[in-house]
Amino acid sequence: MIESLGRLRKDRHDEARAWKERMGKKVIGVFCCDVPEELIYAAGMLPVRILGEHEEASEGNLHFPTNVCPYPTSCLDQALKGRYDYLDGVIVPNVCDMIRAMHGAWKLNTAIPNVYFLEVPQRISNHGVEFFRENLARFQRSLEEISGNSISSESLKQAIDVYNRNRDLLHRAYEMRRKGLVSGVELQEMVLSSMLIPKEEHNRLMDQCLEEAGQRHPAGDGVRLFISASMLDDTDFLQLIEDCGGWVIADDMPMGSRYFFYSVDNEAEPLEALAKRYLARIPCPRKMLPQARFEYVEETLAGAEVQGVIIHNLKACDCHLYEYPYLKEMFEARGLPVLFFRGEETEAELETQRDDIEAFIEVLRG
Amino acid sequence: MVTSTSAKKHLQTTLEVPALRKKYYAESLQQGTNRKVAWCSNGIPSEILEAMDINAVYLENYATVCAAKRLSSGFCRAGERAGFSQDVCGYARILMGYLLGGEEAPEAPYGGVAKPDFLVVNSYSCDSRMGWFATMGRTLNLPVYVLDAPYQPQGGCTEDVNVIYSESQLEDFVAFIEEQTGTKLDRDKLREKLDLARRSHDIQVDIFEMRKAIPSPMGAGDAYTIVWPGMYLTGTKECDEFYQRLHSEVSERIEKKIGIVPEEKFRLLWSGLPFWYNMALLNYFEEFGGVVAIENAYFRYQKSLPSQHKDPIKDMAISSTMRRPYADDIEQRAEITLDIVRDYHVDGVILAFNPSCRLMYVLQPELKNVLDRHEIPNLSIECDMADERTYSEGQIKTRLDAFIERMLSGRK
Amino acid sequence: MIAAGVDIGSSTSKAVLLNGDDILCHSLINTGAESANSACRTLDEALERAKLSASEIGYIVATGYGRVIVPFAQETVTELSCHARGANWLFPSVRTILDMGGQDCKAIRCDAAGHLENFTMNDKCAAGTGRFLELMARVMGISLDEMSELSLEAKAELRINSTCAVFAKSEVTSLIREGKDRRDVLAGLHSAIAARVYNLLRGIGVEPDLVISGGIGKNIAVVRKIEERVGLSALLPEEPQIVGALGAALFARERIMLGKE
Amino acid sequence: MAFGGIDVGSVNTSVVIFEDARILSHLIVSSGELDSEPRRAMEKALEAAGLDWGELATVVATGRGRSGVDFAQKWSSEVVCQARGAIWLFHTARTVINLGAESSRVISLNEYGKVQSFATNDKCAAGSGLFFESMSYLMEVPVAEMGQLALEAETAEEVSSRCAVFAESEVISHIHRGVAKERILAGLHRAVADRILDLVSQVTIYRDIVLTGGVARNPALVKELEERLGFAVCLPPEPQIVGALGAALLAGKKSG
Repeated sequence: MIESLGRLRKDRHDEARAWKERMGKKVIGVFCCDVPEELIYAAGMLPVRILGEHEEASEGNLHFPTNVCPYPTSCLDQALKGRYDYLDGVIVPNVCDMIRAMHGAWKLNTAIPNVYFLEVPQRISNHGVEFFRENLARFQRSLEEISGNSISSESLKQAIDVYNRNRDLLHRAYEMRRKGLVSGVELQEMVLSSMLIPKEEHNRLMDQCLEEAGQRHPAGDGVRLFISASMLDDTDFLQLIEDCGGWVIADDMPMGSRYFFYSVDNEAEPLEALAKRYLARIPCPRKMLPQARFEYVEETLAGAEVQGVIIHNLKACDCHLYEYPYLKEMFEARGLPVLFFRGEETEAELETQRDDIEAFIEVLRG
Repeated sequence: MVTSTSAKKHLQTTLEVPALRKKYYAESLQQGTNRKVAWCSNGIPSEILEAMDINAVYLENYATVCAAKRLSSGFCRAGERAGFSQDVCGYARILMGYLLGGEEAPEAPYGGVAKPDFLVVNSYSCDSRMGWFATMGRTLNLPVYVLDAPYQPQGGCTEDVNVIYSESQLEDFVAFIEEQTGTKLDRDKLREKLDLARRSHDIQVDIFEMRKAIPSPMGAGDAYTIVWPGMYLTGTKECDEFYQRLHSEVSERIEKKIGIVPEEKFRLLWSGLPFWYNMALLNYFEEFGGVVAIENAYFRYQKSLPSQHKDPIKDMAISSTMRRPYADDIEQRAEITLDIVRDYHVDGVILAFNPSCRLMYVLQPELKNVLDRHEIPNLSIECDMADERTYSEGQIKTRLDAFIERMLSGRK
Repeated sequence: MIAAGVDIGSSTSKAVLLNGDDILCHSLINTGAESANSACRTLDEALERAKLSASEIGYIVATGYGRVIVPFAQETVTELSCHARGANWLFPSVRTILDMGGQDCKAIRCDAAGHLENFTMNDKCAAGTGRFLELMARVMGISLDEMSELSLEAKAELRINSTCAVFAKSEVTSLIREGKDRRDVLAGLHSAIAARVYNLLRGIGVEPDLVISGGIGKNIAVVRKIEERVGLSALLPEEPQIVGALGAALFARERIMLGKE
Repeated sequence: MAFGGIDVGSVNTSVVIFEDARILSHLIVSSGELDSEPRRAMEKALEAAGLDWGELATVVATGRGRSGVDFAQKWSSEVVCQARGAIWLFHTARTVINLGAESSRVISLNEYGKVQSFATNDKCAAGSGLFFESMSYLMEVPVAEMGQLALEAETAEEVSSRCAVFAESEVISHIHRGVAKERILAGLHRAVADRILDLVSQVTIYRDIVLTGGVARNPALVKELEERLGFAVCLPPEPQIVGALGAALLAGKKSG
């Protein structure tokens, strides 16, 4: 069952089109982990994460210059090539320069309707939570218009339950990864597939996957690694690391623990709970909270007996590039060697990284 | 390899700015102790700092001073040696090089800047600023205040939710400054500073309005310098008087039909930031009858709104929500650029692709597509606005010469 | 009155002598490391061929990378305008010119009268330039002409991934060492150049007719690959390397006709 | 008992035959030639050492093409082999700067000689052997003489471009302006030294520093690097075989 998750990611466009036809409902594209998908789900629509491809962004390059983060350019390129023609809307959160630029770029260059900008405060304060809650209320009204369904407090609480359950399942897989029952690639496939199919369907799949993984005897002779990465929209990089004898047992990736680490408090008023969780949840570097960011990294590091760290940041990603010297210092202060890659999402890139990963793992084996 | 540096100034008043700037930095350096020192980014309400008598040092401006004095390669290299990638903003690398020093860093202009007590940065310009200021905060172990506001990519709106949030962030900002200085904000003084700042802004809008005249009375060569007082001496008498003098000089030049060049053959718009270490490029076209009549960075085109509320903080919150200072969505930018081309009778656009300034850089290709669709001649040149090492004279001059030939051939 | 155009390119220097409407002769030499006098050498050679003396030249226009240091030129015009004018003179129906020179690659749009309309240049990276092919020919131990013929016989096309010229060279050597057929490697190289050049052309939009000038214009294999990509067949000047110098000579002729001595 | 180390690079292949703490023979052959085929290269090295295959106990292969060496008992990364070779040559080595044909790498060692971190530059050609080769073709100066010629210049002509190919077009424009070759070369070596320092500054470096790789034979580059580092570097007599030497040492440890 676990192997089939990769297929869900690779055939995501056909899967979404098929779901749309089968259910006669709408599909909404989402950028980044900052959009409360529960609201889209409660409106009876399918939220799908927009991903790029490891291919030349021949169309995207006509709209964005070269020295920018390659992920959003690749996403626009996919849209311009008609791969996202089934979308009934796109939600662009106020996250970073390049994602913000997606709002103008998709409106100007694609025929996809409802390109919606979600205001997200850049500073965490109680006023910020109130402002974000108000914006979620506005967001809810727009989703009701797009879907034609109303979102009751009940249906929202139910959606939060389904999402929290998915987070628990992913958390258990995260613990199993430490014990060597689930590989780093498999966990990332679980997270990626979770972002692409209806949640309760993914919960059923996860039940089977965890059950299957539970019967395995722990592998884990590989070199134990922590992966800190910005955007990785497929599992090629982690696959390369595990092919070279690495064993990814902890991470802080948006396509990893950052997506499910904290759940939503379903006792409180739903919008308030969503605002608190999605604003203050795992701080990604751009939230300007260095302390909380490093505490989170330390939390994921604790009890993982990691031997080395691989940091993979996409080129021209200011949020990660400013943090890198300090993150590196933090790891090296704990005696953890660090290997750094500046990712460009080109096809030929993986081959050039193999040599360094093999050397790093040989060094860590001692 | 750069041959020339500062731009030729066509107006007498512009020549006053370097002295103002030198005095500003000298004063800021001497009285470090009795006034709290704040290292600030652009785009923050400097009226509040002015009203609370904060000694504000604007780092981006200091970076352009370092670049103009041809020190950028030394500072950038020192910044990069300290681990800051060449992808990130040229200003940040210069300041990190200045801050972390090392033998790579050259001698700082004006004897450096006053040591800070705290840092202030806004969140709605670019990620680089936030990352850079967070890094400096960690290095100096000092508090960094992030001034947040709704992003509003489609420009101004009147949503009271946005006004309430903007107001709350301004009040938090005031509370933070009060805590740092131990003094209370005098709201009447802030009102006075606000009115003064608005007046000098409105005069600038009049001056920019006058720049539509043919022949162009004031080009980008002067413009990038004359905006300095309005940005860094906000709410002061000196700043207000400066713009009065500038206004009269420009209107006199229009009456007497004094242009930058005797016979104007083509008018250009410079889109994006200039290359601070080679501002003379802005005069390069004059020899061929061309003028850079207008620029879209620091473009003053909307008069300040009348006062929206008795309380100055509420007033600032309402007006900044109604008129977003940073409309960066490509649709707004394209509209503004097309308006400029129409209103300023522009014949061609120079698109300065500056790879390390994400905010300006991201928009340029789309601007080029819009200009091409409207058949407005344009030229793209790629070079960092602050890091001199990316400048290649031969390649830039070949492109500029060819573009001039194209502009002149269109004339025949 | 003879009009002269001198094009000091980064790799080769060319001169064209024009009398009225007919091209008297042209010359082409390697710019080499001592470029200051290569302008004189290339003009002298043209004069010798045309059996003329320097005094008979009415006006000289210099163009190209080294145009600024041509001592005897009355005027300089950029290679962009010169290529537009020269290509238009050879083929009046031309609207798009792709000039693949020694060190750079230029995509140019012009109007019916040969005026420069729009242009974009890649002088930042050697991939897709004459020197890239020279480097590859040297690595594979064959001449530039052989490169073109061999590539046309290729059965398959091997992917060349590196964009940087220096690394494409080592990628080619390792492919050959693995025993891959040289013709397939060449086909891969030529298709990589065509892809790169196609991106450049898209920057200014391609309008028929298309002219390909510059040294690589002689490499039929590259020309065919570009035509495939662009979807247009290209007009090829007999002497693709002198289009710039010809344009400069045409500007010189224009100045003579305007009475400028 | 003799041990073999073979470093199969994309541009050159080098072999070291090692026996009771001595280098019996070494061989460097560029991969264009026939002898660069691993088995033939090993045979030629054995011949030079007066040995035959039987007397060779174990062989370790390294370098980008190491997986193609079927007669090796172990394959090891360049990082580990460069470090081990450098330590054997200079016991106080704490940093290795490998300036290879195609890529450059800095390796930081702890006080026990174990690798603690490394950084690689295989994306930009500035400072690589290939870069000097294409510069030599451009300036019509043999690679071996470029360093010497650069040292003769009193003043350098600044080459400010950071990317190898930009640097080449800038050198061409200097040539066009008639700048003397040695001044251009001096400027070029400074630019390359800066690029190498960009790489070196990605790890914390401790003394002593060992320079390895063919490019380390360039005296002008060594001088520029020493000026920037602020202290002298250790130069092996044969910098190009340090990787193969490390592999041979590993072969000895493996069967020892």
